[in-house]
Amino acid sequence: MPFIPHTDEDVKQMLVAIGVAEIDDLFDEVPANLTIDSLKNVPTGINEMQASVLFKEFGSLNQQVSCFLGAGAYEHHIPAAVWDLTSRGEFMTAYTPYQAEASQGGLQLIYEFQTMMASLTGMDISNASMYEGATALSEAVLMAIRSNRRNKARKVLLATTVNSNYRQVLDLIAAKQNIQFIELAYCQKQGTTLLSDLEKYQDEDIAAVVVQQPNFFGCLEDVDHITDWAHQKQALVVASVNPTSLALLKAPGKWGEQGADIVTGEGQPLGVPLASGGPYFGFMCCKQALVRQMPGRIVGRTVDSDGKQGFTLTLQAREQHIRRAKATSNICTNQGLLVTAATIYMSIIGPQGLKKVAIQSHQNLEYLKQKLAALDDIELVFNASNFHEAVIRLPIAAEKVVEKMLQHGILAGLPLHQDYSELKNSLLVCVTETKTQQDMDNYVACLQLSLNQIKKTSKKAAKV
Amino acid sequence: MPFIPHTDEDVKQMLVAIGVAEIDDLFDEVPANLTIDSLKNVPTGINEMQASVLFKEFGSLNQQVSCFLGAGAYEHHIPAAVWDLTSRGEFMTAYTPYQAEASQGGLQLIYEFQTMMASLTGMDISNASMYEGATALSEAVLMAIRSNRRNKARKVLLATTVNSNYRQVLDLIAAKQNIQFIELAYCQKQGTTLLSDLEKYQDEDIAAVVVQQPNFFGCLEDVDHITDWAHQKQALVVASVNPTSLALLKAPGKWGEQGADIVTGEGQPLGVPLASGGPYFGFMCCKQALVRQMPGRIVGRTVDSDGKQGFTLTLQAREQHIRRAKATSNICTNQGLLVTAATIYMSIIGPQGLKKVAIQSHQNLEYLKQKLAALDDIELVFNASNFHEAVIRLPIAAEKVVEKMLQHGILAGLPLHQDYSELKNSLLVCVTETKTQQDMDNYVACLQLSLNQIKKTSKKAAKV
Amino acid sequence: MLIFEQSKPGREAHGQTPQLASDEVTIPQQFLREDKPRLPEVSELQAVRHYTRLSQKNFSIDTNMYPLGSCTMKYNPRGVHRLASLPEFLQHHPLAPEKISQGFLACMYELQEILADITGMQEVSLTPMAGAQGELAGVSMIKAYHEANNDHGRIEMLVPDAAHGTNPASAVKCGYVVKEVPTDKDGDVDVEALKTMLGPKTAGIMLTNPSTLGVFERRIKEIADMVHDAGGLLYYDGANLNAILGKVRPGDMGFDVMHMNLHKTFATPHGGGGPGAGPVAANHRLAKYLPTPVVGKQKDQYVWLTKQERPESIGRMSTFMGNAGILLRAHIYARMLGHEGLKRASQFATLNANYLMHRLKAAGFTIAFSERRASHEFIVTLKNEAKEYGITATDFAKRLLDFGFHAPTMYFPLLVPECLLIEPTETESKEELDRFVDVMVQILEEAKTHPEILKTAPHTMPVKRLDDVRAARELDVVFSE
Amino acid sequence: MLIFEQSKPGREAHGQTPQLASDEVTIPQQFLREDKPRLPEVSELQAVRHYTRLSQKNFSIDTNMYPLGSCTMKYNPRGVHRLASLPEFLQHHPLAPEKISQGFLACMYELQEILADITGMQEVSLTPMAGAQGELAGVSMIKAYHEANNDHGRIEMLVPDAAHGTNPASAVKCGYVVKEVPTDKDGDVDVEALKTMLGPKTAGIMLTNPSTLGVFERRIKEIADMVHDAGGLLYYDGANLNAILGKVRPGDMGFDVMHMNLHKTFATPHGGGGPGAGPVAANHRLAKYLPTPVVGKQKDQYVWLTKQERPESIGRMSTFMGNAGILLRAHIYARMLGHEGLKRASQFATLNANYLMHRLKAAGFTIAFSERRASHEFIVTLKNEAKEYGITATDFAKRLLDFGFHAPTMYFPLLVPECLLIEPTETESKEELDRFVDVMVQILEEAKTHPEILKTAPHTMPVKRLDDVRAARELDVVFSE
Ligand SMILES: Cc1ncc(COP(=O)(O)O)c(C=O)c1O
Ligand SMILES: Cc1ncc(COP(=O)(O)O)c(C=O)c1O
Repeated sequence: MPFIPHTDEDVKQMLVAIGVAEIDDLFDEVPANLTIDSLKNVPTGINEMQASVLFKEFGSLNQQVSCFLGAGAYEHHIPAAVWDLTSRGEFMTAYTPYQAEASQGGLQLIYEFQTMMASLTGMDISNASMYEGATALSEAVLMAIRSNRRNKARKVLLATTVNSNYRQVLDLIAAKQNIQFIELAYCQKQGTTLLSDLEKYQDEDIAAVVVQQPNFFGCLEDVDHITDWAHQKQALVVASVNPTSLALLKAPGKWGEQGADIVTGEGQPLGVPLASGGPYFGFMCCKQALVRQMPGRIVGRTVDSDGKQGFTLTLQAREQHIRRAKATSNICTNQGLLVTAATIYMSIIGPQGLKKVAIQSHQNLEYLKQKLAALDDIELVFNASNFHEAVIRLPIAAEKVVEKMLQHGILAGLPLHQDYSELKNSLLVCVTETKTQQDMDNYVACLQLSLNQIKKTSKKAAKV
Repeated sequence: MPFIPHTDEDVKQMLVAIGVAEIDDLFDEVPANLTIDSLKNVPTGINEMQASVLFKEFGSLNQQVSCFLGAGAYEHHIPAAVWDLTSRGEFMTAYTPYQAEASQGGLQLIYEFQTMMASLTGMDISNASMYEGATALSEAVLMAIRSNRRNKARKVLLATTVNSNYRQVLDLIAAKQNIQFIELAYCQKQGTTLLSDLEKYQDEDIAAVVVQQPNFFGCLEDVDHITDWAHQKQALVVASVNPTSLALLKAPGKWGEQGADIVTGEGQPLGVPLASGGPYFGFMCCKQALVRQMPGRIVGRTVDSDGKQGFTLTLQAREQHIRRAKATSNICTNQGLLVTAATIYMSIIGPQGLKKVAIQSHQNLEYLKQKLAALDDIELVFNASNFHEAVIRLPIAAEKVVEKMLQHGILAGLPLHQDYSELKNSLLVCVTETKTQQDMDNYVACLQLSLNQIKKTSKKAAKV
Repeated sequence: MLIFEQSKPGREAHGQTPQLASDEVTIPQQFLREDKPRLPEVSELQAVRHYTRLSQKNFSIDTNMYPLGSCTMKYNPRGVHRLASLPEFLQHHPLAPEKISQGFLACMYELQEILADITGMQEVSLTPMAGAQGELAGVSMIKAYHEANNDHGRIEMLVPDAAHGTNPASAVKCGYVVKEVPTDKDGDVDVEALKTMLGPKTAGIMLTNPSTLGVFERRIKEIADMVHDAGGLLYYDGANLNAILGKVRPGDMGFDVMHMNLHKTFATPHGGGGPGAGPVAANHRLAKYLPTPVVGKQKDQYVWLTKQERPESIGRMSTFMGNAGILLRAHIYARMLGHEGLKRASQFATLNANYLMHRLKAAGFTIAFSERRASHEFIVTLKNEAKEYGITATDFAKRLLDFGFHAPTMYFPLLVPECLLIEPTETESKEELDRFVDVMVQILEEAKTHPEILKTAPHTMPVKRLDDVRAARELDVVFSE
Repeated sequence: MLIFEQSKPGREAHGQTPQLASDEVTIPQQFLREDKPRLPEVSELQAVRHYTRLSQKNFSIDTNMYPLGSCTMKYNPRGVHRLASLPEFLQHHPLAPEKISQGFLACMYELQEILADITGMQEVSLTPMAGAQGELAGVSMIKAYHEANNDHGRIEMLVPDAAHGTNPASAVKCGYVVKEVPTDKDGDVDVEALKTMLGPKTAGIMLTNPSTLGVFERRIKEIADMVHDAGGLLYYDGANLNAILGKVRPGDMGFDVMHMNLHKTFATPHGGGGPGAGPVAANHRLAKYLPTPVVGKQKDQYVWLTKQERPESIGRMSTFMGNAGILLRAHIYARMLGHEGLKRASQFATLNANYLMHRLKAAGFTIAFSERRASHEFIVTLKNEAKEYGITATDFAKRLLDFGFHAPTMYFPLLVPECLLIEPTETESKEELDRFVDVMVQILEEAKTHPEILKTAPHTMPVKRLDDVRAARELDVVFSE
């Protein structure tokens, strides 16, 4: 009974108070033919000491590597204070702040978070988080469709330069709602959305345009142009952005003449570890006019009965627990703890700090690109400006190279041809501020070595 | 300026307020010929990210092994909650609780600690910690000498079965006070203090007798006999004990007719990690009559001006900050945070739990002893009862075996001949509750293998 | 004080930010930001102090009992958190090749197996990130099933009136029309009414069992047969799984698909609002539609199974595999408790709920379905007190805060007036339950003699009762000076 | 409520305790315990809740400014704590062979080098576990030196009247007779008086510089020469090292041996009373007497040097090498700050102190040595206020708590009446200092108009002012029912 505090004496007294002979009597309303004796495929319990041994063993089966893989999850330095504070029991083991008076810490923190995210994205409003980047984008598309009063179309233009996993999630969620996605092609040279492709849809009714900045290839889209194009068509602009990049890149609120309408993204780069894929958090910001269509929780500042400042969940009439079938979304539990971490991260890193992180990441990529481009067998696939990710073309299948590089303790990047069949032998490589020049030089040297080794083996194989 | 919050503007304003032109002017009372320009042997600063890389590298130079070494520092399971709570800022970054009203958390915790330690040792009083086991014992000897009213001798009988590092510390600290230690021999068969040796001193004036239980060899001393012998001579009994063992072994307060007088020990087994040797904490308990001779801080329960229960440091007139040259000790900063950890550890483990830890450790040792004794080349050196440590004799130098065992990832124990020249080829082996049967079987198998390997190499060497 | 009010231009926590050789970037001006975002400019100490102090203004499991019905706020073992935070897990990239991810994959595979056993289902997908997303997955699977059968007329999803709000919202998100099924006087589904609602339009029904009314649906088998006979499928909302672990399984009750809330039943910390994890489990009818990725085992290697290997899957619900770290925590928790511990958790959760219900009843409170066994939770209705003393469930709830108890769930389920849904969980001690009863009795006394104490409660929190109306009317959701 | 009051016989946190196959032991009865020790019998959750709540009743650097003179309560970087807690350090046995301890030994060696540079000394031993043990080491070394010179008549240790209590206590612990040296009106050592005290009995002098009066001893070189000429040695109490890092070094001032308080200057957390670390450094005269173990370097390997290699050492001061983890933290901190950061720390500590001193002076407070520069700390004396309004330094200090400031050090040094020794440290912001001044001014106003507010302070802590006299008279230091 690891966590059960009852003594035998307690149990006796409680059963007497209830008036039953044994605990199992309390289950007498469950039809007897449905009950089971015990679980068959769950092992016997172990104590924390045994669990430590066991899970350290599990852990040791995950090889630790030097990570040059991004593709939606980025390795950044996280100040120790971030998770020391986030893991405090009062943050970590609190419930959703429905009881505002007993949750002022968490609520104020979310209010601060909303302020930071709104400013970072250049928008008026932020909610208190979505599950993660892809679902945030899906919700944004649903929201755009709901809130576009001028345009009742259910067609959405979707750049193929949006993370392909995001596009799969869009498919699942948005398709149920009868929304049609039209994919926008990208320029094979630039690696960015073909602006000429947009013109094809000039005469169609389009509810929204979805764009990612930097895009999946790490390239910078001409978001000003896309935004203005969409707006002249009464379409809303739905953005998916990397929050770190926003310290350096133009805020979506400033895109084009009027700015993007709904801005979402994966919050993970803001203080959340890679953690095998989660928990991360999605963020969502929008213009003031759209606030009542916003899904998810929102915290507002108000006063208590003494007139003192306080914080509380607000506009709850948008949410499922109040509006049920008519809610703006079904989301309930969100990613509160990650918001806590991100808020503390942003507070410690600060605006200059985040800009430095962005610049360092970018400079590192430029350095690595140069070094890679200098190798005989390697070329850069696109020539747009990059943030901290870029695509290189290898002389052979990227999977093989990635596998070889693991032997040098390096996770070299993401092979792209699965998601983009035209991008044969291509590898998406990422570098953030965590890498030193030495790390990058080592990457380049190991890549050269790996290519040579693979060539040699395949030559040998050819001979046999 | 990693941790300095000042902006340039702040500095300007502050200098104006002070009325100097620059910060260095504030050092104008320091004779110019004494100042230096900069430190020469301190590297340039690095940020936390760089420090993480650097210190992980340092860490990787410490090989991680399966630890069968004790000898004063013991590996035990520590519930995660212990250090999660202990590391909370409010415990970790608080100062000594001189401002009692702003330190009720820490003070109550120490009061609870004192209660637990007093009960565990069977004594009336506990202080709030000493530096660690050896210094606690030194202070206890000084205290015994100070407080023995009936006997003004400065001779102390000291069992040679006391940890030899403890004896070295006693030498340093107690020798300055003109105290003479007389070492008591131990029985080569039993591994415990030769009771017959005591009789030699029947006619000498002895202030105190110092005994360790379990002793350095892990053997159980006849503490009842020693205690009664000392008391009939008006000597005080000063004990050094392992706190885990006390859940199983007789409390020092119950030794002989009257119990030990001052009980000390290394608190590390109570929730403190091995940590390369520290910080640990020493504990010290005594009989009520001796409380005013106790060194270190003591917390008392009292009431506030509303009559409400509260806690505060008490009997401070014993301490250096009040009594200066006449204080019971010079100790000031003690080991508060480790006391926090130990208190939480004892609360979570509980009395039955600690007893189980002790029993499991003991049972494990018995299992290992059996297995080892069954090997051809190995014998148990002593035949007294052991707690969780025992001495084995190897066919060759213990250092060689320890070195070989490292190759199997096992830290095999402590070679004893340095501290006990008569114990050639002997190894002090420890096992606690953290080891499974499989771990112990592996130890035995590797030991056999190591011995064989060494034999083979030395035979080869002999041939050449 | 807000963190922004401690901000000063130019201040920076230099120990945390990169030291740049230059701030040159090769990105053209048109892409660059001009203004400085409004992030705080504070020192590391200022941030640490601010957020440490903020944290102290929260209730939490680590500080307070949370008798929050339908939420299962039990102890979140620190050891579980510690082990899930091992660097080998934390620093692992989700797209790392399987070869170097065997540790994580093995844990996920084992968790799938454990959850399948607990639910009595055939297969599990771990990817949904909370209960609501699990519902979305499950209902999407039901939709996929009917579509595969070319059964396009099934456009209705039945949901009891007592259901959680996410149920109808999720059904709508999948394009269904929601029909509310009434509850009978004993708290069971009104089977007669249900009969009349079933038909060729019925896609399925979403049920919670034990229900959110705190009672076990006794005629569940009969209901399952009725729905299946009508061509519909049954969705099980697993929020209340903590009531029945190792005792009775949704699969055996006749459900086709379900979610679990690992952040409830498996004690992962609720984090002040999340994250959770809402794995979805399905029987033979629906298993092939489970969302991807799923973890498979091929010889000795664990592998990712995606749409390629599972072409009928409804697809992907998040960029990677959901809230991986929460899944890991649930796995560790399940291994620590083991089959016997899981069963015992439900036994003691049920014991605590029934004990509390009996004591409160004896103390004069009105229990909503007092002739029924409580599951792991039960409902107190204050409708009489509301009438007699002019106080509300809110007043009662707020007053509880003053005694260090988090309020129970209030005004849910909607069909019981002035209700408090109380779930003590198995990790609260008898003493704590007894203290809760004492406090409830004291508040009841106050309601009779000094109702204004309740109406103006709480009195000991960092703020007094907050003006929610103003918050919505004068919307202030982003700080500006 | 005490943890014991939550205890119940038979309760156990089973997740934490071994599962025994049997409870058999082979130990004879005479050695065994019969009674159950009074440890709490609580659940893991009860313990977590109890100690979480207790922690919230503490002031700490992470929650409050601590202007605690002579204590250097600055920010304790979380990153340092994290890195020192790497498993490779935490799980390492202190007696592990050198071969597998190179990481730890390398850190310790580097720290020795860094501290030698900072102090201007020849060699460093890290083993003392706090300032007081450093003093014991240093004074023992002085004793060893005289003994080696057969200079047995030197039985007196000179200590200024302003010195910290540990100084005389440590000297006595080494068998010395303590003589108090008076302070002159400017806060310097009374050099004329000192002259008369020096002689063939003089073993040495213990000085703090800047002194505990918050001023730099300007005639230090002269004093050093005088003492050396008399055959004595100089001990430097390094508690105030945070005032002079990278600016002036004790070795250069003429000191022979000294300790540092790493838990002050090097920002290791004070832990509610410890642990600390008090490394001792010595010049050519005394280096060989340094306590063991010391870390040496032989070729590329780091090795332990013990009494075998350093036969003249005063010997061992603890079982292993002191508070290893604190030493490690200090090393990480030193590496993070670097030479420039260490220097800057002292510059800004000094800036903050002088700014605060000037502002308080301008606000009407009496500064003890107001014509002097403040070092990193300074003294306010409330003797006038005490006379005029009948309040004490204690009253003032207790009232500060109500405003969220920890009280400054009070009644130390003893020679300044009703004194508050104030040390803001470099990690407090100007805003926080300004707020401190505002609060001091407000309290001064209260002292004039409503002195009873001060006399009954604090008003907002978990308890009101505590009865210390009763605590000592009716001694209750162990709980019993
Ligand atoms: C009965 C019930 N169903 C569904 C949910 C939704 O789960 P989640 O919050 O994990 O999305 C909840 C959550 O409180 C619930 O209580
Ligand atoms: C001036 C001075 N000397 C010595 C000490 C003693 O140091 P420790 O507490 O580390 O033993 C202190 C501690 O406060 C001090 O302020």
